[in-house]
Amino acid sequence: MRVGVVVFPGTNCDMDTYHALRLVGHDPVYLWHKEHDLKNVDVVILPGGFSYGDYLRAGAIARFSPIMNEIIDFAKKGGYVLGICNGFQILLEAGLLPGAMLPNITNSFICKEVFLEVINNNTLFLKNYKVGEILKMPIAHKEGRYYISKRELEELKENNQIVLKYYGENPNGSLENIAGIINKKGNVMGLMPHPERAVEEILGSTSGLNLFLTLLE
Amino acid sequence: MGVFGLKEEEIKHAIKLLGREPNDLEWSVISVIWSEHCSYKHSRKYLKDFLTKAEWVEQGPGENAGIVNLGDGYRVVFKIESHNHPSAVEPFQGAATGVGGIVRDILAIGARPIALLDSLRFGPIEKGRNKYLFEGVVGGISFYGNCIGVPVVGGEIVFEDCYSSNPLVNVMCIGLLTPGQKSYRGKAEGKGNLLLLVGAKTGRDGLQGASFASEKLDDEVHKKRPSVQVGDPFLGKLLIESCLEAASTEGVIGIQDLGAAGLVSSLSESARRGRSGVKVYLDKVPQREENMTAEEILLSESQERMLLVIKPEKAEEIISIFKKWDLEAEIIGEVIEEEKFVVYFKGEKVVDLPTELLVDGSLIFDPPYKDYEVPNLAFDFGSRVKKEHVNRFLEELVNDLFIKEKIYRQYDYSVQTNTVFSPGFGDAAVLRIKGTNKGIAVVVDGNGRYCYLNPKRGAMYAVTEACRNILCVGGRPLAITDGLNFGDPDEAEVFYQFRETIKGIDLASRALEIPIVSGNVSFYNGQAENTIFPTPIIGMVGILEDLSYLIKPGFKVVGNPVYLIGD
Amino acid sequence: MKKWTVILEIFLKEGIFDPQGKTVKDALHNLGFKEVEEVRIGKVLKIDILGENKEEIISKVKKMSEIFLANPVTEDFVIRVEE
Amino acid sequence: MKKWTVILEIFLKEGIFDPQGKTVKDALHNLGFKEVEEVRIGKVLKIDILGENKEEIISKVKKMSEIFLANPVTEDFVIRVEE
Ligand SMILES: Nc1ncnc2c1ncn2[C@@H]1O[C@H](COP(=O)(O)OP(=O)(O)O)[C@@H](O)[C@H]1O
Repeated sequence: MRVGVVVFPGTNCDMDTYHALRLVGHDPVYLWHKEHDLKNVDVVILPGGFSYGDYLRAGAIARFSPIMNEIIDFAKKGGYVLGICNGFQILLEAGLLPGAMLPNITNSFICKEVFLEVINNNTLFLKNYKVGEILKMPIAHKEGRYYISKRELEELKENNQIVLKYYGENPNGSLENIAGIINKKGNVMGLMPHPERAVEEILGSTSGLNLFLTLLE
Repeated sequence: MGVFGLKEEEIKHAIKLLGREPNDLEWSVISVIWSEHCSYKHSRKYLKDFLTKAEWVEQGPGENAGIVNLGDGYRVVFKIESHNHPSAVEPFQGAATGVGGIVRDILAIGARPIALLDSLRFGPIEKGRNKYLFEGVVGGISFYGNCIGVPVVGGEIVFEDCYSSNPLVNVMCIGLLTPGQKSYRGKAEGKGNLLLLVGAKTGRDGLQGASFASEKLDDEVHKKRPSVQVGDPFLGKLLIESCLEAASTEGVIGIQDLGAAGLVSSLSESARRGRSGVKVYLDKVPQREENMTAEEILLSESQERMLLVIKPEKAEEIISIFKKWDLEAEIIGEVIEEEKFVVYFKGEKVVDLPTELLVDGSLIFDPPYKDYEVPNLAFDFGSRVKKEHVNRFLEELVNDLFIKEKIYRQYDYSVQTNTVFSPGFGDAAVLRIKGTNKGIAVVVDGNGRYCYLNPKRGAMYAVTEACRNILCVGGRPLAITDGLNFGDPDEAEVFYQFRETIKGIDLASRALEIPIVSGNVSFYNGQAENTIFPTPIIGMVGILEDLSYLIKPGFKVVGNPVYLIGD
Repeated sequence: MKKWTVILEIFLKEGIFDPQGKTVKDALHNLGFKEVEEVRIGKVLKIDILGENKEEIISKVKKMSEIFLANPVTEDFVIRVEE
Repeated sequence: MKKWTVILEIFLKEGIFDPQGKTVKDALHNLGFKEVEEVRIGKVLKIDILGENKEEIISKVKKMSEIFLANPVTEDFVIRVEE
């Protein structure tokens, strides 16, 4: 599959994501926020960082970038979209995923390795993981407390849209320990932890490898 | 504004050098660039004797940052910078803009910033404003560093009474040049080449920041400060990407960041380094506020601006890069042959000064110095250690570890995916160099208390400590950047501390053959009985030729022998 | 057209925990201001905007807030026009 | 004692650059709200506090702001008591 990595002004994990993709054998392309062309990719990744400085609210401004119109259409037609950290925040702001992010319960930026439990693997991105598998990945964010209204939370659960939960410690106060969710169709996924930072033994974890490997097929 | 902060003798000296009385605006220009912060008039004499060369040193002091060769075309670029005074007044923004400033120094070399380290000093956290200062500074570093995606991989912090009114915030930035990547100097040369100002618009912020940093902090400070600079990390990030893109083209002659004394120092220093002059039209400078005066535009310390000297035939191509990133990019003048700093405003020539006078003309001060009697600050190990001592000691140790973790949890240390040893892990941070087996080890170390007790030995100790930390992770030390923090140099005891510190660093650096490739001096940190301890901070970079020989801390296997090396 | 200044206050919805407000409240207690019962912290925007009349301005800012300035999932906002 | 709600708005002083406000203004322009001339972004605190009368409350909140909630070097604040 051909993978595109979106670059918004202020994105800072684009090169890391690109590096991780190359490492497992992809030949990814960058997608510039002002473009209207998705360059025929099969998967769009919105990487982490601070698009527009996270000014006002994380993801609030990037959500209106020209390329987001294309990405929204692409997702609605069933195209695969993955949002990591800031990318997840942008997907929430764009309404491609339900809910919203709040500032961490600690009221500060948090950088650390966390453990995650795979709750549901019924999406392209997680299909190489087993349900119940425990993963280790870094988080690095200030607004990662996932929030959703009670009614919508029920819906989320009914449709098995919660795919990753923090395991052990809940670092940021997310509702129900939620770390990653998918849309109803399963073609759009967002997660706060950084799988692209967990693809090499020397950096402490390879839990993220399978996510990028799956996309090779 | 005219003359400010200059001594009588400096005023006379300026008139003599120039052969005429400078006009008001010229006086302002001379005053800022002859401030301690820009001219190093109290320290230059002493710094010039440092060991600065080695086979592996590609560029030593005098430029925006030092460059050290790692082999196979990889080069590491680094420098330390202080932002003590701004952080005392507005800790969050002071620290944030400190990060922005040192990152732009690395960027001016044309290198991608790959890591930051911070060395912090505050008064005891439970007293007075210290907690507020501490939280503000850490918050500011986290705010700026995280946003621009440069990991803070290490640092140090000490709480001590003497830093209560005057915290120290020293930040070291490390950049990487990959094979084939050009390095740049902050120089303007080649008649007719263009001066391109890029980044943020120029506003009235931070006027006189350079002279501010060259004075004592007192209660008047709030009134004195016309306005504080606010960091814009989002713009800082765009500046990194756009400048690196521009640096990869064929049209760039020199790059210089705009820091203290804004356009005045970046333009005149670039011209001086290129043994050329510059002609500047202030009306061309993109301005954020209305009705700015020539002086305000020249002296503004608005953040997130860079100066590029470019070839005219490449101007369009280079400007289009900045436009792509939605940044301002205006040609504000050109390089001239005559070694002069010439400024036009509203059609009139308002400044016409020799660059030599501005950059190298200031008087050198070598004030008197005096040894002092050291009060007993040493811990009392004489009496036998009691159980409650042990408990207290353990409690303090835990608090110490806790506060450090509290700090680095707020820093994104894993972005850029190079951090092998993150904060809290090894004695030095270790970064891998993508595409190679190599790694670098980086550390900042300082011990003000030791330096107060014996400045020379304390400074030597700081160098050897940094060295040991690099060794502990399996690295070979390569070079040093030194951040020197002192009180008022006109106080004889402070100047004694300064001279002795320099001697100590020099001795250690020569004995260990670790050259000094960049650094920073910050004077006027407190005064009289509130003077800080002499606090040299040693930033050191080492190489790990093969990361498979990385040494992880901790005991590995039960039964392994334990050795103690050294005296 | 006239120039108006609109103040837009954005707070987290009631019932959503505001850690910043809690931290500030605790700090105020430590400083001796024990009379403080609760603190909620939000954002405030001062918007200078051109327009014919107050109604028009309010409806514009309301629109901006709904689609962009506030997040409907987590935030409530109040608009005030300064004269 | 009565319970009061005080609104405290804190903005960067005039003349100090507000990068966040500028970025949001640019975004509003891109969204078609060209009538917006300037945006400044600040903090707003909603403080529930016990006290006898309005003057006392205002002077308390003023004190908190001066010593802790606002930075006198960079920020201005406005206090409003909600009835
Ligand atoms: N203590 C020091 N040791 C070695 N070099 C120093 C020292 N202090 C300053 N320098 C060098 O002097 C030059 C000017 O320093 P500085 O004014 O801090 O840089 P900038 O112009 O980026 O603010 C730099 O090249 C710096 O590396």
